[in-house]
Amino acid sequence: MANNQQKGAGIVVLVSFLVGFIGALIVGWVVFPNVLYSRHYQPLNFSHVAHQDNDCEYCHYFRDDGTYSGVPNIDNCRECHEEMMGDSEAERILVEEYIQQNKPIPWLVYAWQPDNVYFSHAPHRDLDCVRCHRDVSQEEQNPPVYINRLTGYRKTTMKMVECEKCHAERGASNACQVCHK
Amino acid sequence: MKVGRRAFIGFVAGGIAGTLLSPIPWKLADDIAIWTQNWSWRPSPKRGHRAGVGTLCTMCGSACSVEVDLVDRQRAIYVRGSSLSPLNKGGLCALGASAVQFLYSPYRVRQPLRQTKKRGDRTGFKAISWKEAIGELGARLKKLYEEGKGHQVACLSGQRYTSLYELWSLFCGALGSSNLFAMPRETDGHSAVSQALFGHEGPFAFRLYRATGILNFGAEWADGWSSCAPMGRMYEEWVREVPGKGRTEIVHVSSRLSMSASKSNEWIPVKPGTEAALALGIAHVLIRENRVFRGVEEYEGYLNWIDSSGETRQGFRDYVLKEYSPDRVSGITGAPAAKIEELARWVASQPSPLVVWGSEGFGGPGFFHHEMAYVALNMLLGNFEDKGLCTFTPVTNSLKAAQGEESLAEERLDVAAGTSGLVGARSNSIYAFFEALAQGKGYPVDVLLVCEANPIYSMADAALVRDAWSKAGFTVAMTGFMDETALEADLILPTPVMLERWDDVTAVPGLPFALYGLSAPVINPLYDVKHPGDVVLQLAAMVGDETRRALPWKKYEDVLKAQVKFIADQGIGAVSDDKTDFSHLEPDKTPKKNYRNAADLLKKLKKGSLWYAPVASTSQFVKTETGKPRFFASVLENAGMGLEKPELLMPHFLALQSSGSEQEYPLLLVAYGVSYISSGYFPNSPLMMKNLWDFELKGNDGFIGVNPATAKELGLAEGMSVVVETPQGKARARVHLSPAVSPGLIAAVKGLGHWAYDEYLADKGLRVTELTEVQLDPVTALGVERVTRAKLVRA
Amino acid sequence: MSGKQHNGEHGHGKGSVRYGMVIDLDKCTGCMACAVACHQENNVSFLPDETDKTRNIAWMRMYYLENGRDYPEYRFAYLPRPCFHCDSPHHTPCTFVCPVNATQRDERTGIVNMIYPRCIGCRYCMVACPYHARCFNWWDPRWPEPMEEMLNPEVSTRMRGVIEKCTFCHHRLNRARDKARIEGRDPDGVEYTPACVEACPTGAIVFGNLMDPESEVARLSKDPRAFQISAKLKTYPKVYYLSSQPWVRKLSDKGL
Amino acid sequence: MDRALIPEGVKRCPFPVFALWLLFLFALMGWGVWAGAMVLWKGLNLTGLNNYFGFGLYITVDLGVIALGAGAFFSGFLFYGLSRFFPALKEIKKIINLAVVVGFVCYTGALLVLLLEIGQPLRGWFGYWHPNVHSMLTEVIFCITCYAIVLTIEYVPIILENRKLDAIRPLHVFGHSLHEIMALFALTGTFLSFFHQGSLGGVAGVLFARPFCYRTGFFIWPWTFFLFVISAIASGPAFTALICRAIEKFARRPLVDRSVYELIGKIEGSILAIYIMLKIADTLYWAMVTAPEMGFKLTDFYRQPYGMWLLFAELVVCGVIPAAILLSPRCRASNTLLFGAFFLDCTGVVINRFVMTVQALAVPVMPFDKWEVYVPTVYEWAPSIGMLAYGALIISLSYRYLPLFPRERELNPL
Repeated sequence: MANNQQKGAGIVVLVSFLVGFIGALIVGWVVFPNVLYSRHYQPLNFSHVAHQDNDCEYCHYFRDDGTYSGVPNIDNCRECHEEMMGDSEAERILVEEYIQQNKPIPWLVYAWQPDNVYFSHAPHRDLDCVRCHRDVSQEEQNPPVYINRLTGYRKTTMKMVECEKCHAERGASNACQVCHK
Repeated sequence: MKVGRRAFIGFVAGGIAGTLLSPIPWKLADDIAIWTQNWSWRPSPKRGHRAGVGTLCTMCGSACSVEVDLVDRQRAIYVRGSSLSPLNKGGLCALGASAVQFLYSPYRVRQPLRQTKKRGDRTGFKAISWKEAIGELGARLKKLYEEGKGHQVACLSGQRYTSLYELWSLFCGALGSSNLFAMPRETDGHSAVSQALFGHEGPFAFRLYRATGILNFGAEWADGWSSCAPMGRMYEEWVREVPGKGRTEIVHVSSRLSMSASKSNEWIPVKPGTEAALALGIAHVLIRENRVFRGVEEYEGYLNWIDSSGETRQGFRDYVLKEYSPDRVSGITGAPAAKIEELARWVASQPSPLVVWGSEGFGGPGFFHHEMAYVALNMLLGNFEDKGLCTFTPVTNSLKAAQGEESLAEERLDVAAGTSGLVGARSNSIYAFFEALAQGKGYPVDVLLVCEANPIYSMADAALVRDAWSKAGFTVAMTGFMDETALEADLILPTPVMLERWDDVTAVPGLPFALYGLSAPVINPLYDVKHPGDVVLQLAAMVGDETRRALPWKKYEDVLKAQVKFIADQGIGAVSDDKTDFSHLEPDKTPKKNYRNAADLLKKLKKGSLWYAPVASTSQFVKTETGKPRFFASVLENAGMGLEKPELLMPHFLALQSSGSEQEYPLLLVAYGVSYISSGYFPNSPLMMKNLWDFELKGNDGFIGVNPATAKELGLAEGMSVVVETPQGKARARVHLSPAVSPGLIAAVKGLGHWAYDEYLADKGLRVTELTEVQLDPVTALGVERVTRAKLVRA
Repeated sequence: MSGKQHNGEHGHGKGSVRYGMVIDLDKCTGCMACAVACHQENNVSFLPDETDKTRNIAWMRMYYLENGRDYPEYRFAYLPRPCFHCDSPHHTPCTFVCPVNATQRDERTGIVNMIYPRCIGCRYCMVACPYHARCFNWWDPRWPEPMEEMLNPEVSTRMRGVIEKCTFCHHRLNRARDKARIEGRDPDGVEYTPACVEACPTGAIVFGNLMDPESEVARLSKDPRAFQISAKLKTYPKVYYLSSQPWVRKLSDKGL
Repeated sequence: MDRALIPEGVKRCPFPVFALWLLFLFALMGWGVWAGAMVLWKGLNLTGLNNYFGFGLYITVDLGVIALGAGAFFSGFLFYGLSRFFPALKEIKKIINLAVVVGFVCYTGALLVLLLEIGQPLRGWFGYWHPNVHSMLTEVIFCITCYAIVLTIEYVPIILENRKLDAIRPLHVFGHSLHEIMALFALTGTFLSFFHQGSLGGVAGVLFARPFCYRTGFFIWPWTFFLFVISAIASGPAFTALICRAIEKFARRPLVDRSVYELIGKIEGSILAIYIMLKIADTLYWAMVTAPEMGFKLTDFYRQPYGMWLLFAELVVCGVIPAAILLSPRCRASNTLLFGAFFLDCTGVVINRFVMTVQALAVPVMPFDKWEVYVPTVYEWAPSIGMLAYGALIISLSYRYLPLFPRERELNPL
């Protein structure tokens, strides 16, 4: 009987261990990642598909001084959207709330990097864009942006180790100041 | 129970194991580290594209061209020198480099303020609209104008060689007031001397880049004299090993070892304020040894001359030979007689010698007779001949009072009050004006307008200034910053600061050629501010017909465009670029015109280029009857000055006449300036404060430099607290033992001890203007700051 | 005393890049423009009380040299001191000791860099550096409102508890390299100008590649007037000074 | 009240008295924790550290405490390692538990203080993640952590000997098994500790641009590496002995045989003598060769308050003299002299650590640089003192509740 009790107790302990274990795993692998990131949407939707008739370089271009336009500012948009070009809601917001008021659109950058990172597109211009960015060629609807509540990093923010690995492979310098400012 | 406890332990163990196998601890450790890398309270620079745009720096009048780095064409973050100006050739001074700090300074005035309580009460300022502000001020002026009391309006301008000053001049003239002053500057002293000796009124100019040997009487060229960056470039030229010319040798004469003295090839220490005597001693040796320029004998007054009364008077030659023997001069200055002779011979041996002088190391104008001595020495060297190194600076200005109309203006207050000098209203004698105002002489001043200057803080003899200020009826400060003068104003009209506004330069005193520069805004004003020029134009529109006629422009911008058009219409001169070298400018070499029309010129000037004209030969300027310079001041003769003491017409040395007794005040205090501390309208930027030496400021304590020997006598040690006392006032300071000051002298740096602005500036260091004495020159009534009698008492 | 070290010794191959600086103390008039420009450019923070030089942050710091004589023989000079980006073999004093590799010398440029987000603030590097080139952020940096507007986005601001120091404006190097790349030039050894150099009105500071025999710095670093500070420590500074004054040169190292 | 927890067969002071003592210690610790928390919250600007004195009291205390904590590893080495060959060393067993506790206290305390010392404690783990193999500090971080873990492992079986805990079967087995392999840990500890004592010496010795501390050396290790090791060995057991003596005084009862003190005295005397000879040789070589090569004269290094007196105190007063005392059997016979010598010995090592940390930074290197003086603030004193209080607490608790001293029962028949 004592033995049975023993056994029973053992099973109880085992079960509660498993409950704790699996519970913690669920919290850790499912709950935590969802809690850690907040979800945001772009101020207005930008359909890359709708802009396929322009070159990418129309908005994402190098300046003569070697810098890159990145996400373009509204002067770029204004070139076509001085007046509304359709009657979608996004278009209205774009024209009325930003272009006409000359307000920059607060795009959320997916590849956001912290202040201390220096990233320049110039040395990377021979790489495919999709090596680091999502492929937007078929994109109608901007995906939501997930932002780490603690660090401000996006879920899509590339971590240092990626940069280092690629640099190492290509023999590019991994000296600190190459990527940090 | 037991099972329960075990189960609990099992559960906890499972939880721990699970957690360890989940990302939580690891991701969190990493994320927390990342969090520390991006703390939200850590200022994060706004992102954007950085690119430069050219303009002209107008923090001082030196016409340095700069490039401003803007982020996304909105935020100014950095200013660098640009090589479009051949003056600074890409160099920049600490003040210019701080431009954006002033732009974004917390102590900027953001809207018009009206003092609603007692004048000077910081809590009394109330924000009002521009309409109210201009309305009130305009109404006052209109009333005075209409009552014919326009002369009771006085105006003190921080700018001088700019269109804004000319605008004030037109405005005051139209209003009927002669009470327009600029802040004191060294060149103030030049006008009377040049008028007296050359018949031309204007700042002296030097062809510094041509000199092979420079005899320097207290012009602290490495400490901010003339201008910081252009002088830096000049120094670079001087020390460059140029094949034909070698390096320029510099001999520095002064009583305190300044940076300029340290950098010169030789330093001749003299007793404070005796530089002019040394100059005359050298003149003596040159004449005695017959080492002077031949043609000087043709100059009136070199040899004996006949005065207006027909009497023969001793000429400069004999006067100097008689009075300024090396031995006597050695007695005055403390420099050995042999050294004086050696210097004279050295000067004479130079292919291109030049004598320059400054305000004897203390800033501001000098004594009339002393300046005459330096000019005379240059004359002896032939420097005022056409091939010589001295000439005058032309001013480029098209804003004149409408022709044919007589000025209706009343006499200036100091003239009216009798505090002015022999040359009367010819002189920018602001101290004489303040004296009259303080003493309530002449007529009352109803409105006192201060435009972008900070007299309350930066003028010496601060007590006098405060006294006069209290007498003014209604004080208006047009200023970008909440400075000491603004604190004392009844009405504060906020002005834009450098990168937000239009400005120009009509002349750079000291440069031997005409020059015009323009500074256009590169960003929108941050606050609800108005350009003083626009304010003046608006006031002019309000006040009356005269003012409307005299100031017909809508915007200050139009005024500058008119200036540019005026230049373009003349069609001479050229615009500088990064190849231009001003040292190649010669009277005979006309630069090739390289702008198409006014619009093109404007475009080029806006980028920071300078318009310049060829060097004017000296003889063009000389307007005496003989067409030659002269050695005596006929002005004074006319004013009856030379009657009792004939030498008063001649260059001569004036011994120190300080107030206070030598017994009570055994020491002499000198307030000196340095290049890295700003003592004018602009305070020190926070990043300039970073660079102060430990012997200038420590915590909030200021310092007084004392020669170690003097200190030993007084029982003072490094760092000790003392009270510095002069007849003017008292101040606490700590002792710094400095062999740079001569025994018996004590020295304090200018530009510290503000009480306005913010915590980064206020109450730091010694406010030396509370201590310094100003002497009014008998001829020009200019306030001359030399040494002040003082004593040190251990605190 | 005159630096002979940048002739391809220390294992830096010839033709490689070693950025360095020569500061002419004869020319320096102490106007401090270099320091202001540097700190402006590099978002160096300031305190209400900047007079405690043992606590404030300065990348380009001025030292006051005196000849030790009495009036009137007394003379003084200013010495601007950036980080010397020491070129001692293998390591600089500071990079040698950083436990987390937060400061390293980039052997392709010779720049001693500093990566703030990695620094744990142990201050060992500060202790190691005999030149006081390194400053610790004793406080949270703060700019009075609205001065944050003037921050340079090309340089990240530091946080409390980390070390910072002169970087030879390496962000400008990065920009220059990018420009070179876009223009199809070789980014290595590209010329660029740090803020201090740019600002100096007397041209007292010269900057460039010490390994490029054509460069002005290389020439000047071999000038008879050239010396390094505390050369006996074998730190091999890449910042050389020039002076024609024997007393200044004597102050350059102990035991001279 | 806590009778049940006190080991059998020994006497302890009444609980209220003990509680008062605890209260006092808690107060000190509270003060230290408050100061530490302030430092973490407000930043290191609260301390007396500055850009000249990047290291100060924290590091001095850390270095000192770790040197004195070396008693743990060295006693362990003597007992587990050498006593096999020199049976005389078996004596050490009588004090080995205390040595472990003291070591544990010193190391964990040092780790806590180290956490305050760095500007970014939340990034502290970068030391393991991005280690710079050249940095002595990296070695220190690794070894201290490892050795703290080892000490914890060594301490656990001692804790498990508590009556109550020992009664729990699994714990008993666990404790016993740990005991079995203690030699392994002791020797690992020896190795680790040896290494990082050296590394701590290296911390100063590798500063090749700091003439005061730079030393030439052997292969990649500067002489300070070895000197620190030896000085730690020369003082650690002495410190343990002092603590033991202090407990005896407090408890008013003998806890170990005097022979143990004698033995420690003999060992420490010999090692201290060797150390002092080496240290003097090192000082001479440094003063006559190393420093002059860097342009420095010996007198360049000493200016008040960091005068030559420090050198004299360190080498003679706290070096030669205690070594002489400890080497003389007659002196060793006197308690006053024996423990006095122990005390001087420990003081000397702490002075050495202080000098290598603080004075090293006071000496200007650039000829035109200034001497500075360092004054720690209360924010440094409090955590340091709190840390000592923490040590006292652990030791008090251990003494009260654990059978630290195997001989206690014999020496104090109830």
